[in-house]
Amino acid sequence: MIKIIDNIATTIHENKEYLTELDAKIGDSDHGINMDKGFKMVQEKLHAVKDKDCGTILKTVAMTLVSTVGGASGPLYGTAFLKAASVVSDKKEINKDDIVKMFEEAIMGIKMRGKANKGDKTMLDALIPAYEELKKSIENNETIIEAFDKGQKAAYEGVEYTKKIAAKKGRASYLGERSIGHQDPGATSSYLMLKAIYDTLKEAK
Amino acid sequence: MIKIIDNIATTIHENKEYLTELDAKIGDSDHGINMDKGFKMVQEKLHAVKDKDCGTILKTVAMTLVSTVGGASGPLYGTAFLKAASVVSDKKEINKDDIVKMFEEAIMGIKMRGKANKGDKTMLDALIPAYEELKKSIENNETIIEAFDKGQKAAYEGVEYTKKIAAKKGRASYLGERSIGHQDPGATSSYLMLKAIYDTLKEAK
Amino acid sequence: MKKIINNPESVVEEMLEGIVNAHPEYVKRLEGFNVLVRADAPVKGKVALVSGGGSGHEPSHGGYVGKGMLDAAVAGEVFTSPTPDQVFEAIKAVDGGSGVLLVIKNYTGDVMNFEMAAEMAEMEGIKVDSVIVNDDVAVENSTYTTGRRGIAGTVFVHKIAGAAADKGLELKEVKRIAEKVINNVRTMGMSLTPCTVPAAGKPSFELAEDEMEVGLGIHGEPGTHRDKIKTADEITEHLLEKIFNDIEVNEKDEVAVMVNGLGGTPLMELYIVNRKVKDILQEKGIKVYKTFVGNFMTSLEMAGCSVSILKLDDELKELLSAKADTIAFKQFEE
Amino acid sequence: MKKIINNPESVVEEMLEGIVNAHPEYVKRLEGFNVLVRADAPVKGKVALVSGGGSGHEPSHGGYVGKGMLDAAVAGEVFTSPTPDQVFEAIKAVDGGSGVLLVIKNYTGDVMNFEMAAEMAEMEGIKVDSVIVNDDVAVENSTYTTGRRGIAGTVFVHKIAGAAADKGLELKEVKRIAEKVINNVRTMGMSLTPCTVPAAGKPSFELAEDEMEVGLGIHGEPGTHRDKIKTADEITEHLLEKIFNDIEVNEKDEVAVMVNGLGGTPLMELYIVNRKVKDILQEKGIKVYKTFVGNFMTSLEMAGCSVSILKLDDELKELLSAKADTIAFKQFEE
Ligand SMILES: Nc1ncnc2c1ncn2[C@@H]1O[C@H](COP(=O)(O)OP(=O)(O)O)[C@@H](O)[C@H]1O
Ligand SMILES: Nc1ncnc2c1ncn2[C@@H]1O[C@H](COP(=O)(O)OP(=O)(O)O)[C@@H](O)[C@H]1O
Ligand SMILES: [Mg+2]
Ligand SMILES: [Mg+2]
Ligand SMILES: [Mg+2]
Ligand SMILES: [Mg+2]
Repeated sequence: MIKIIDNIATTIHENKEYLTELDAKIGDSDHGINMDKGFKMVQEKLHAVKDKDCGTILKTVAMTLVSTVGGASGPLYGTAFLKAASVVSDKKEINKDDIVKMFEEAIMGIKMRGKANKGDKTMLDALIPAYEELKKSIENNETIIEAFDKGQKAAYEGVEYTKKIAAKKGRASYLGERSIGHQDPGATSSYLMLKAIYDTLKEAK
Repeated sequence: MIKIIDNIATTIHENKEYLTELDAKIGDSDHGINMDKGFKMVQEKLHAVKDKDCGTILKTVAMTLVSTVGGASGPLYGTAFLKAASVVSDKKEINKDDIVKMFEEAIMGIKMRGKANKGDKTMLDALIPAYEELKKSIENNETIIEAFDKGQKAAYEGVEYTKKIAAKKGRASYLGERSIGHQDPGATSSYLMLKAIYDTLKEAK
Repeated sequence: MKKIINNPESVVEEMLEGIVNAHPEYVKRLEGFNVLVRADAPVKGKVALVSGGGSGHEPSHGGYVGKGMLDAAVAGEVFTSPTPDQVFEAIKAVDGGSGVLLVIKNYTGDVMNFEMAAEMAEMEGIKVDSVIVNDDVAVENSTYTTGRRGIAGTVFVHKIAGAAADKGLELKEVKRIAEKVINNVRTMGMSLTPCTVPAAGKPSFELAEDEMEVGLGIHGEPGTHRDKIKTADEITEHLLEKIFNDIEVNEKDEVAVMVNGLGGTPLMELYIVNRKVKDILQEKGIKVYKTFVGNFMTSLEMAGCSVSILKLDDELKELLSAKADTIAFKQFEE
Repeated sequence: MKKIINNPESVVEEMLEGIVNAHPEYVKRLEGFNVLVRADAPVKGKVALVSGGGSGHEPSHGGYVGKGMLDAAVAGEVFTSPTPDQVFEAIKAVDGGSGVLLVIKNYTGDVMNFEMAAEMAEMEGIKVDSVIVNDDVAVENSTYTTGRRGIAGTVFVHKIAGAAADKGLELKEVKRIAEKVINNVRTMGMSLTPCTVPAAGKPSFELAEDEMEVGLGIHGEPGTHRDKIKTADEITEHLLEKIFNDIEVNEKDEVAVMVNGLGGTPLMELYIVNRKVKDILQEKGIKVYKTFVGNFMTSLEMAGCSVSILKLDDELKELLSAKADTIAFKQFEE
């Protein structure tokens, strides 16, 4: 768990400029900066909770993101991690069903918080397809690694799809039709996180 | 009387740009503009009082200058004309002694109002030498035309002298030593007025 | 970038110190947080008002902390929403037992961060509710988008809801009144120059010497269009036209007017705009109950202005006229 | 020139109309004159205060007309002294039988025009006296020159002499108190940008992107020197150093502070300056009794600030704290 989060943080850091450039096109050019600030702080805080249960660890991630990232993505990712944490409070081990449930709760949290839906050109356009593929894979009794592989691939497709649509939520929505042709930064960071989880699991095997 | 004032107004109008340029060097580039605005209004008002006594005419000039010229020169010239007016209130004719007295009162008025003295680089550096020459000339029983000729010549010398000294009063005084080398706009307008009086008298002869 | 600052990274911190130094009789700072609260907070039994958002809009919102307006203002980084933990601290510090109303400007980030704070507070048993101000008619409103932005009209919400809370009304009532203000206020702005976020170091956009940007947000977001500079009268006509396309104000209706400077525009120009506002309203037979002219909701040093029109009824009139004693908005009772 | 105006020739006229439209409860205009007087003028039995000068310094001076400050403000053209007839009308309109005090900023034109007006009023039997404010330490004071200019410190004179008049003191006393303020207030300013007089159409001077002008007057007069832009802390240190070179303020003394914006500088920066002012005063053991931060005496859209320090005694403290209710300066009694 600690390893996964650490790798997510590293991935975000490596893509700081990239995410910021994407945000410059249709937002206020701070997405990479904000996310990196948040996950750097997460890395610092992980140490203190590394022996705790998964719920505590995820809650720490959530609260750290919430209080450092700011903007739209801070509360959104914060809420996602917080909701995921609630599924595994007090647990030291996570099973397949937990994963599906965590994912589901996280997405519901983002929807509840941001009042957005699929097709609004947000992180949900990466996360929802990823969740659907992952769930299907697990229901078909595939391994967790297989499930995350399918998930991250679907997220990638989702990111590509955001180029084709106009933003209906967030700062990019002021641009309306002019946002078409640009890839959504939040969807991109979501994809990068899923990819980091998949890479970590695969490596650990 | 009316003719003299009318000619002063015309002279000022013809030198509007010149006076403003002088003021640009050491002031706020409005002396010609302000004086012209004032004397234009004087010309308009002269009509209504043209059959009145000299006191009334001069008082009209004074009040008009005061309420239209503004800045430093408005109250100074206004006061000068007002003081001169007080010497000839109710009079329709002006004699030689009146002229000396009017001049004296005008200068005292300017000194009282502006608290400046000879050598401060102001209009007084033209007016005081002019007054002294004019008075001497009249005491020597020369004609009024001769007296004004000597007066305007002394004023011209005074203007030249202002180039050599630093300003101690008015807006130019903020420049201190840096005002040396420039000719004082107020001294220049004073000279131009005296010249206009002399020219009018000479022509009328 | 020409600014009187020490370090672009510390402008918010140093500004907050400067505010507390200047006005200890009005505000104190929550140690460790970018939160200004009333010097006498919490006020027992009174509904508390909390607002805030990105910095750079001064005197919004810290300048409105005091009697009859806000109980706390939360300051984010320049043009960046504050995080929920900051807002949460503000809520805890000012709750006087009768609940807290959050006044949020409608930006995705602000809304979400404030709402998270509200949830945190509710988990601790504090009664919290919120209203979202969206007065900017430059942005089209639709339930399928983020909707209109919150700009200068927010100050009317602070004033009137603040007066309602000061009168001792309960949270539900204060919220009802705040929403009435929001439903009845519209704003439209324009600018002559961009502004520079200190940390960015360069202007948010560029405008030619003879151009103006119309309908822009208070963070230098692009406006509805760019145009040649017009006369003050023409500009004012356009701003009011957009407002009256969006809200019906009829003959004999009474309104409050706010002519707001964006930070770099002299009062002289704002008054010249107000002259025309009054003329247009008079022509339409609309009565001006009260007029506010000044820098209320700024965008750093941006030159430009906005005009807000608030439609009034007797309740709003009474509350708008009530006493207020804050750093930047003072009003004697009438 | 980027301005929200209609016609450079009519800015003062249109601004005055805009002010009267906005604040009829505070001011009325003398028909045919560029004079704003208290809505309830003349106040019987009270010494009346009249100030004014060139326009372009808003909210000075019209913004200070009201209870506890000025009875009338006379507005000249931009940066040009008003003529005596205008001032004379103001005096006549506000005299309540107890005499009138003129508060004049020390510029040759202002002094002479106001003094002529005083003489006209005296000829009509009105008791008139005057004080001349000269707080700008950038200019050297000497009896052989025009002396220091009057700048932001003037607002303290309005406030304190206004309170004295409001208390019912007689003309001689009000004048004594106004002179006490003048003797104890010093100001020093700096700017980052020039300003443009509408009728001139171009900036009064030019400054490079990395330069500032130090010690300049409020009409864009050249300052004491030009320098590379420094940090806010360094700028503040320099301004205070100049002030304390000119006036002795000792440990335990109490002062009032005014951090004044010149029109185009955001409040954020003024508060950053105030933070350092407070630090320096604290180091010196000087007690800050009251701080004012905002745009009080501006130069159109000039970016920059001035700092004023007023040394207080018990009498000045009491009057400074007294109630004031004007357009731009409101204060509740403490
Ligand atoms: N209402 C919303 N629901 C879900 N995601 C959103 C919403 N609004 C914005 N986002 C996501 O947040 C991203 C922008 O994040 P960020 O740049 O950090 O915040 P901000 O726009 O406040 O600067 C967008 O690319 C989008 O994916
Ligand atoms: N105290 C003074 N006494 C006499 N003359 C003065 C004084 N101050 C200024 N002047 C004269 O006024 C002239 C400037 O007039 P003007 O440009 O109209 O006024 P301002 O300086 O207010 O713009 C100067 O050139 C000088 O001759
Ligand atoms: Mg962003
Ligand atoms: Mg952002
Ligand atoms: Mg001049
Ligand atoms: Mg002048």
